[in-house]
Amino acid sequence: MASGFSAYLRRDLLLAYRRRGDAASPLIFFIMVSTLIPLGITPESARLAEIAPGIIWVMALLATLLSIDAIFANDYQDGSLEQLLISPHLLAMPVLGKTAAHWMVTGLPLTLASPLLGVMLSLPAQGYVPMVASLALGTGCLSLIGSVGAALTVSLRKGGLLLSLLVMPLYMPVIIFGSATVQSAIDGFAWSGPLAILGAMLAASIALCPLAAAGALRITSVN
Amino acid sequence: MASGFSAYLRRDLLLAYRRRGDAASPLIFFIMVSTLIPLGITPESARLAEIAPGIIWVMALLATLLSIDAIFANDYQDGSLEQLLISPHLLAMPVLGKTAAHWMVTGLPLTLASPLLGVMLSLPAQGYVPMVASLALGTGCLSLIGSVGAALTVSLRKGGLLLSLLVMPLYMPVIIFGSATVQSAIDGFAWSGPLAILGAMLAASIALCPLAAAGALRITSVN
Amino acid sequence: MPKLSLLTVEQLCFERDDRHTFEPIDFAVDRGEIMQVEGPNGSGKTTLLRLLTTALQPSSGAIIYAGQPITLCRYEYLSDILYLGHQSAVKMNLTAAENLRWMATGGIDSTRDALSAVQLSGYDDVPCYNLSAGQQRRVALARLFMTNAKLWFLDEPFTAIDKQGVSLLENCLREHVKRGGAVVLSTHQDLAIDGLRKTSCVPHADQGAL
Amino acid sequence: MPKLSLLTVEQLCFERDDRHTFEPIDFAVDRGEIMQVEGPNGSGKTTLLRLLTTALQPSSGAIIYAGQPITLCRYEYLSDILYLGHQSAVKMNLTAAENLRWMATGGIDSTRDALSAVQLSGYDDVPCYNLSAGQQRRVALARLFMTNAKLWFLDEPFTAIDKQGVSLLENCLREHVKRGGAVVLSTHQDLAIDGLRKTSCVPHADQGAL
Amino acid sequence: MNWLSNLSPSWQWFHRLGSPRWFYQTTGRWLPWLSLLAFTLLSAGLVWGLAFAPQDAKQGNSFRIIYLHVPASFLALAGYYIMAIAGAVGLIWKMKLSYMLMKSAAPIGAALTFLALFTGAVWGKPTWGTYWVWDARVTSMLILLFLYLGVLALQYAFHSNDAGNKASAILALVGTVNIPIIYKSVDWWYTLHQPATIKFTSAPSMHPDMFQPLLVMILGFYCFYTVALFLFTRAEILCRERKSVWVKELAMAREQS
Ligand code: HEM
Ligand SMILES: Nc1ncnc2c1ncn2[C@@H]1O[C@H](COP(=O)(O)OP(=O)(O)OP(=O)(O)O)[C@@H](O)[C@H]1O
Ligand SMILES: Nc1ncnc2c1ncn2[C@@H]1O[C@H](COP(=O)(O)OP(=O)(O)OP(=O)(O)O)[C@@H](O)[C@H]1O
Ligand SMILES: [Mg+2]
Ligand SMILES: [Mg+2]
Repeated sequence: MASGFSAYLRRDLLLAYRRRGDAASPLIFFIMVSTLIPLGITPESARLAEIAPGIIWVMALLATLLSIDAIFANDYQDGSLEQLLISPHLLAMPVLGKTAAHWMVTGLPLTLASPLLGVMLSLPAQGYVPMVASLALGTGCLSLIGSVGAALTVSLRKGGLLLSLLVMPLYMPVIIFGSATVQSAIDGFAWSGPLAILGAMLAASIALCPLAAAGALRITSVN
Repeated sequence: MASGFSAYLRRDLLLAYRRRGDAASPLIFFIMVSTLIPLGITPESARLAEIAPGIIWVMALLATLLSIDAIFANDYQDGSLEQLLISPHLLAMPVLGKTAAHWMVTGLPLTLASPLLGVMLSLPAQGYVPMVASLALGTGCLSLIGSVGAALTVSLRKGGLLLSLLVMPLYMPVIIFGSATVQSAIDGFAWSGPLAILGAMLAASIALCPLAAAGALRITSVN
Repeated sequence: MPKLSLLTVEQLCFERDDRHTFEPIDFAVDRGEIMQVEGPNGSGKTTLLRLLTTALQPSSGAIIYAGQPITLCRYEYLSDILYLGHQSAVKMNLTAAENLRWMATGGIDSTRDALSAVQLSGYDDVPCYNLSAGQQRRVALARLFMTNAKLWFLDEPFTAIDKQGVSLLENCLREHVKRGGAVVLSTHQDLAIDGLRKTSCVPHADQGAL
Repeated sequence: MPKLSLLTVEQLCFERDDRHTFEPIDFAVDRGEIMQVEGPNGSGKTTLLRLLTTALQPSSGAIIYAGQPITLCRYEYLSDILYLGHQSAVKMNLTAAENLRWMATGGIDSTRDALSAVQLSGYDDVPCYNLSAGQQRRVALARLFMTNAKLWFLDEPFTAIDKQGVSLLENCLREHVKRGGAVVLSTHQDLAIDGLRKTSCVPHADQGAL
Repeated sequence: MNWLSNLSPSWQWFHRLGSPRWFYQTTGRWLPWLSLLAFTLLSAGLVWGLAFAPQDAKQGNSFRIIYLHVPASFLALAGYYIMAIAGAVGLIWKMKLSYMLMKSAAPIGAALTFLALFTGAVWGKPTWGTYWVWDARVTSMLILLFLYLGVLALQYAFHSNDAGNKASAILALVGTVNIPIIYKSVDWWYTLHQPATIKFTSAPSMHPDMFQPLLVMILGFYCFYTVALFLFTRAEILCRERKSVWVKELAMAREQS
């Protein structure tokens, strides 16, 4: 059972590594994009500080949204997904493995880079810990919820927009509680509340999303 | 000559349409992403107004950056690029056609949607005209410059990061003058200066980028 | 009482958008047999094989494995089959050895043996996009040398393979059936295998011109 | 003075990362001739054909078209050739007719004629991802029925094509050479064409095991 | 199963309800009456609300848009649950009719949501001074529109009707889990909009003269919604069952008359 999880986790990580050629690349990408933000918005640190948590969360969102459809699409095209579907084992485990790999190349690097991005965007000192904590939990939710949308649209060949239409509404609570965690910390309020909600959402997503995605794959890839 | 341009323009537009299933879809995508920005950053219209031009420009940047590598990659994989390279005609024309198609599915919809995004992000009234004008010119530059980077990395199979590293520095002036146009208009200054510079950049890009991209394709796709 | 075959297909039909793909199909394959599915392009051979792997659901008819409908013994059935389709599930960005390793049930040794069985020894660490078309197909075929599956479903396994490779593969099939396995395959080429059985896939009258 | 061939290849060599792919190749093809390139998997047939199309640059040797090295008459040469590779340049998201239309030099009629020539009439408006493997390949082959190119380079054109399709294609090649064209093709199958000439591609001693 | 349906009449009812033909014939009998009721209620409510109800003290006549805004908002929300429940029933009991109801509920719900947003935006200009604010209720309504559009788009994206039904049912269900979360989070996030005044637990905080026509409008919208849902579903039934005998007979009868 669990071996399906780790096999697919390792395989997808290897594939991501081969494609990008460099394990550190998503990190570098986020750092580069963040250098452009002060250019486009404002170089004043006071104003940057106000929007920093929001900007980092929007980046997490876009990075997930624009990469999540590849989670099953490549496998669908080259026939690997079909092999996965006709394996006798539980489908949810490999799906969870693939989702974990996706998180490790989008959400995790962003979480790790976020203190640096915080410095670049003049985030106040008390915001760092809640930002890292909320990103760690929240980006996990984003990948998991996204996997359901990706599974629903994998056989459609017009993925892109439909996928974003499907998952965007579901991402909303994550964004709200995520940036609220950081904002409350900056404003000097307790931030354990929104963080706990994020944690609960992550737990629920881990339990439900792989099952929903596996069911969706079985339904939609039949044609 | 020019028929190579329009043939590829029409073909790539058709492909984009088929993949997304709906010609209006990039528009809807931008509108959806913009609904999440107030959630992540701030719902107060005064603060939103301050960052609106920058946010829209960052969206243009990310949308281009994350989609530009597909401009040649799909054709490379299915053999169409090879057919293009061994055609006796000038390569720059089809390349320009493909770039124009890319712009029409990323830059143009964003430009068209920008007044609506402006309303959603409470952009002050005097900002609308300069925003649309600067986006129309600037997103053209982004697509053209990006096509050179995409051509340089097409055969590497690890596109993503390398491509962003190559084009990001070249995008900086576009972002700077683009958001400066809108910002000056909002602050009540003349905005024809930065807009004229953007226009000059676009003219230079149209003249040079397709040639550079064509040359890059010939060099890199040989192996 | 008639003998119980390993795999029996009874009046199998498939519909896409309310159009039948092929005329109802009946056949039985037993241990030690190789069954070639014949038919012109677009007659539904791939569709039939995918039905047999449960990737598609038949609209009517039954697939019976060792006496039981496969819907009732899904787990055993799926554990006993191997499917190799048009799309070979070879990842271009991985090397030949890596591609096999994560499909392997044995260890790294079995990977190496399988690659040398398809005459690719020495290419273990070459990324698959640097292999020729036939070599890529051989990587996919290497799975046949590292599986315990009893029933093989092969969709045009000889695509892009040279003459020597074809006879190598024919040998491999012969040995598999000698060990008590069974094979259902589709191909447009003539095979030099004794006792090869054939069944044909006839496009349904519903289908348009061709 | 020896007769001037349409295409002459002299001592052609190719290196990838300082390793020769095949032994130097010499051959000549004239109008009315079909040349089959033979060789086991990975011997360099695809590489050779891509050299002939100028997609790759030879490391030494010459390709001479109608008496001139192709580097000197690039435009005429490229206008006169047609190449059909392993990757068939068929876009899965477009319909069969759309795929052909934008490659077509003639009008829409020629598209329809070409599709019926490869027995795909009625499939004009089906997206290619809904076609069978052989049907997809036929879409690519339809280009042969709507081109004026004199020299055809075909890399395993018979992949996934059924028997009837193969003989249809053989006919098409025969007619092309009867009209004064020439064909260089690679295939692992035996062709039923009179006067078929053969040349072989021998992997260079540098190449690893195989 | 046979003894079960004999034992309990409720099971029989359930299975009969699952038959598209039964549904088509029964709703065919109800439809004229329902349409009449919807038409009467809507026209009465509109005339009463627009012409006779008193002006609002602060907002003047612009408040009258409430007679469209509030019923549309109500039905937009209720419609999502109707759609999701229909989808769930389809997934669990594999009932075709249920999927057809779900498929029909999506466009109606989306249209009502759009109407709520549109009337709200028009109303926002005189009251809040702008067409658009990022308020909790408003934002969640926009998200609801996206959810509807997603279900619709997914449904029609599949060639196979069956796959489309199941996929959009899954999505509708995932959405249902999220709707309370979305409401909670958005409420908690930022509020400017009118809090709910119509509550079942306490008396309305609105003047009765304004409130009574509103109630009539809400009832009228419910009837109208039902009529629309029936019409859409009946069209879908005819389309799906066009090869069955009873539909062919129906078409013959229609042709003859
Ligand atoms: C685009 C903007 C708007 C949207 C999306 C919107 C949405 C909604 C929704 C969903 C409801 C039903 C709430 C429920 O069922 O409890 C509602 C009710 C209501 N809205 Fe709006 N609204 C908008 C603008 C406005 C404006 C500008 C006003 C006027 C100030 C307004 C006044 C009301 C009132 C009085 C109710 C009835 C409250 C109740 O009794 O529950 N709305 N609106
Ligand atoms: N892009 C590439 N980069 C590096 N090596 C390559 C590349 N393409 C092919 N090769 C190697 O060059 C050799 C010749 O390959 P080629 O594709 O020409 O063979 P082929 O004769 O067409 O074989 P097949 O019959 O399998 O199609 C092979 O050993 C292959 O591994
Ligand atoms: N995904 C699909 N959607 C709709 N129709 C399809 C799909 N795949 C195949 N078809 C159609 O079903 C028929 C059978 O296709 P199938 O791929 O089974 O043929 P085949 O016998 O394998 O042909 P080939 O010899 O070309 O591989 C064809 O007419 C094809 O157009
Ligand atoms: Mg097939
Ligand atoms: Mg080859």
